Amino acid sequence: MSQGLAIAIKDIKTEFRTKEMVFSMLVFSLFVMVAFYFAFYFYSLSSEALEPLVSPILWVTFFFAGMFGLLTSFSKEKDRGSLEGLMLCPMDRSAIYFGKVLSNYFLILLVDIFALIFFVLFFSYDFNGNLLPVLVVVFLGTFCFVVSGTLISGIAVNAQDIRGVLIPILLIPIILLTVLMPSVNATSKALEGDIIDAIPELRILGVFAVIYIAIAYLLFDFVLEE
Amino acid sequence: MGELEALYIGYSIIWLGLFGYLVYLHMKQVKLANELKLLEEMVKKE
Amino acid sequence: MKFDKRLETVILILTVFFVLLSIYTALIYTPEVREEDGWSAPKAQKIFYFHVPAAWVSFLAFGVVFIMSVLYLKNSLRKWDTIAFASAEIGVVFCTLAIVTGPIWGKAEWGVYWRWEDTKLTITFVLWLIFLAYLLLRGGVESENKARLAAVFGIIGFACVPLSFISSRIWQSMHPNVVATSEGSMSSETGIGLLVGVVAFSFLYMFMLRKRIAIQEMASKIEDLKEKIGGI
Amino acid sequence: MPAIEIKNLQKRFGRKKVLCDLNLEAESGEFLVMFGPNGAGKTTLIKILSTLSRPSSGNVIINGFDIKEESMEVRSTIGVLSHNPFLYDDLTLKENLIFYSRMYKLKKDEKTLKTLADEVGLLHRMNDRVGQFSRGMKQRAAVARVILHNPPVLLLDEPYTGLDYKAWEMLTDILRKFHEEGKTIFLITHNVELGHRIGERLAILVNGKVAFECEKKNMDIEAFKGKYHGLMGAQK
Repeated sequence: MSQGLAIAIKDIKTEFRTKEMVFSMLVFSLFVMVAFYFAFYFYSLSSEALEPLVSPILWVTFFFAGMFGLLTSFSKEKDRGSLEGLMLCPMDRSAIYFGKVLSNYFLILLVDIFALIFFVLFFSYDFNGNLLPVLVVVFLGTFCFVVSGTLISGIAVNAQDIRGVLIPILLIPIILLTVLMPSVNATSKALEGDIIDAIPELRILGVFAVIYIAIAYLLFDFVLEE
Repeated sequence: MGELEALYIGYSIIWLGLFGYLVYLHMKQVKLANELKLLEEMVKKE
Repeated sequence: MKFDKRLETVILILTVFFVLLSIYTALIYTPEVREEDGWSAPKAQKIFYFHVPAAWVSFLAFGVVFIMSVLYLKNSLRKWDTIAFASAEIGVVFCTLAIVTGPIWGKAEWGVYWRWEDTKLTITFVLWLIFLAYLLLRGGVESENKARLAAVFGIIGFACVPLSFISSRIWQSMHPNVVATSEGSMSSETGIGLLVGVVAFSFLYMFMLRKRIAIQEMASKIEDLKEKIGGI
Repeated sequence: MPAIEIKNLQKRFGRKKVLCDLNLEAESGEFLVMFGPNGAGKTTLIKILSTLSRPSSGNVIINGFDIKEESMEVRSTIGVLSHNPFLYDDLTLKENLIFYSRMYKLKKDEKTLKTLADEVGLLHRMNDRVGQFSRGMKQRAAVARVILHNPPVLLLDEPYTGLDYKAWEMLTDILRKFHEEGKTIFLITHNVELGHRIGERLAILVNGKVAFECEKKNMDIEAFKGKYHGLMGAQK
């Protein structure tokens, strides 16, 4: 486990030296928000009309920006050959997975928070004091997304030419029912102010996070091995 | 779309689909069998 | 070898028999459902005798992919991988048919093509997407561990779906107004009709599976021979 | 006790057989060089020995540990150096070494890291990013990474690729030093002259099999070259 942590720290450190990934994720999430804003421009949405759209807009942005991060988390290591260096270390292969989960979680959460700020600015949205419950949902939903996405990213990295398309193709059908739907529903409920109502969805997210981690723990050896 | 029409369309899609897939499999099999024969003959010659 | 040939003949005969029988039961034997029972399109309802079995057989096929993937990861024998791949392809064929015929009936019965609120529909659709992705993964990865990656994905994909089915009960309780099932009350004749359909399609699945595996084996034999000739 | 013991090793990729029935032994402290043309299965062999790839059948024992059953122990007894340094360009040399010592669960203080860097002649570049290093310096840094956990067995896969003369000499000196220290060295290369110069025992891999094996003292370079080129003709 300490090795997983070391990998995560190393990833975050290198990321903040180059800032390529975080920066492009941030810009991308900004652009998605801009796109949504102009797409709804014609309707000049009142705050009431906006209400049901808030959580779908947020989660679509989170997921597409997050997929950028997942794209490089393994391919960078694979292309430079440093993945082999990690695999030579005396530790369980799942430590690599856990390390990547931690670093991806950190980076994607960061982008999520910026996306939230962009959203508030563009749509001049007011959380009415419900920000805290929304953040709880965002933290849990993003965790579930990262846990499944890192596993899929490990699979897709083996397809040299088409790995860029393969991650969304493999990931989207997997997360539709297990992450996307519960996260969006829970966020809508949290926006209405009753986080208690959202507990069933949060439970689903928690259960699936555990399931994905268990699958990764069992099968990640097979994903990396040559 | 009338009820019976829906039924006819549904049935034809199911059976054409299945039959089409079977034909596709069969053609592929025949093609591969020919190729295999050719290669086996070549191996024998050598 | 001889046993294999005989088995093939037996499966073929049984397939043809049950397919013909299923057409008979679907069109003639089973009574028409009545409008009084809440069906707005009683005639179109007869699509069911093939629509439901197609969906069932696709679930069966995806289940086979799951089991074969687990077996392959356990002892990496090529035959498990071949079966998994063949089964996934056939499962997608059956699932596509079920998904296409569903809306045709739905339009006649409900007036809309699709009801997203119906969890059964949604889950079938998601399974279909997952196994389309599975086939793409098999086509896209050109490395030696393609089979292993596909097996891992097959396990993830199939494991998630029954679980989301269970969890969907929670969603349904949250949306009390949209509980919709695609079967109404069932008489015993309807049950028999569906059963015959399921049996017929299961045999058809077996027949296709064997054919698909045979094709796969031929293809790998051809590769072997090509290498041999190239090597000399 | 032999340091490396390979018995009936086979590796198939799908239907393709890369290694067939490979048998090889290296005594502890021995400098074994294996030659082979491209596609003979050299890299596959190193990958199996370093537990990156699983053998299809057969047994490999390294320093008394089975690579299939005790892969963790094997990984901590070997050091692998290939043409790729496995270092992170965006981290400094010191950070790279600290990272890898964490991965090997070693506690390294400033002083040991400095000694290590000094050993490969990079003390003055400790705090520079590896991305700015030249090819030769990167390879030297990689040597520091390899000997971080002081492994008794070294596996080297074409470590000379792309090195200039100076770096070449330096690597050779380091390898000699390790050999004198009693480390087992298993070097894989297609450079016959180099391998013959530094190796102690020589082996040739052709078509996934050990086609020839000899002590260096029993064969001079010209004879060995002739043998090698003769065997090359048999390669598919």
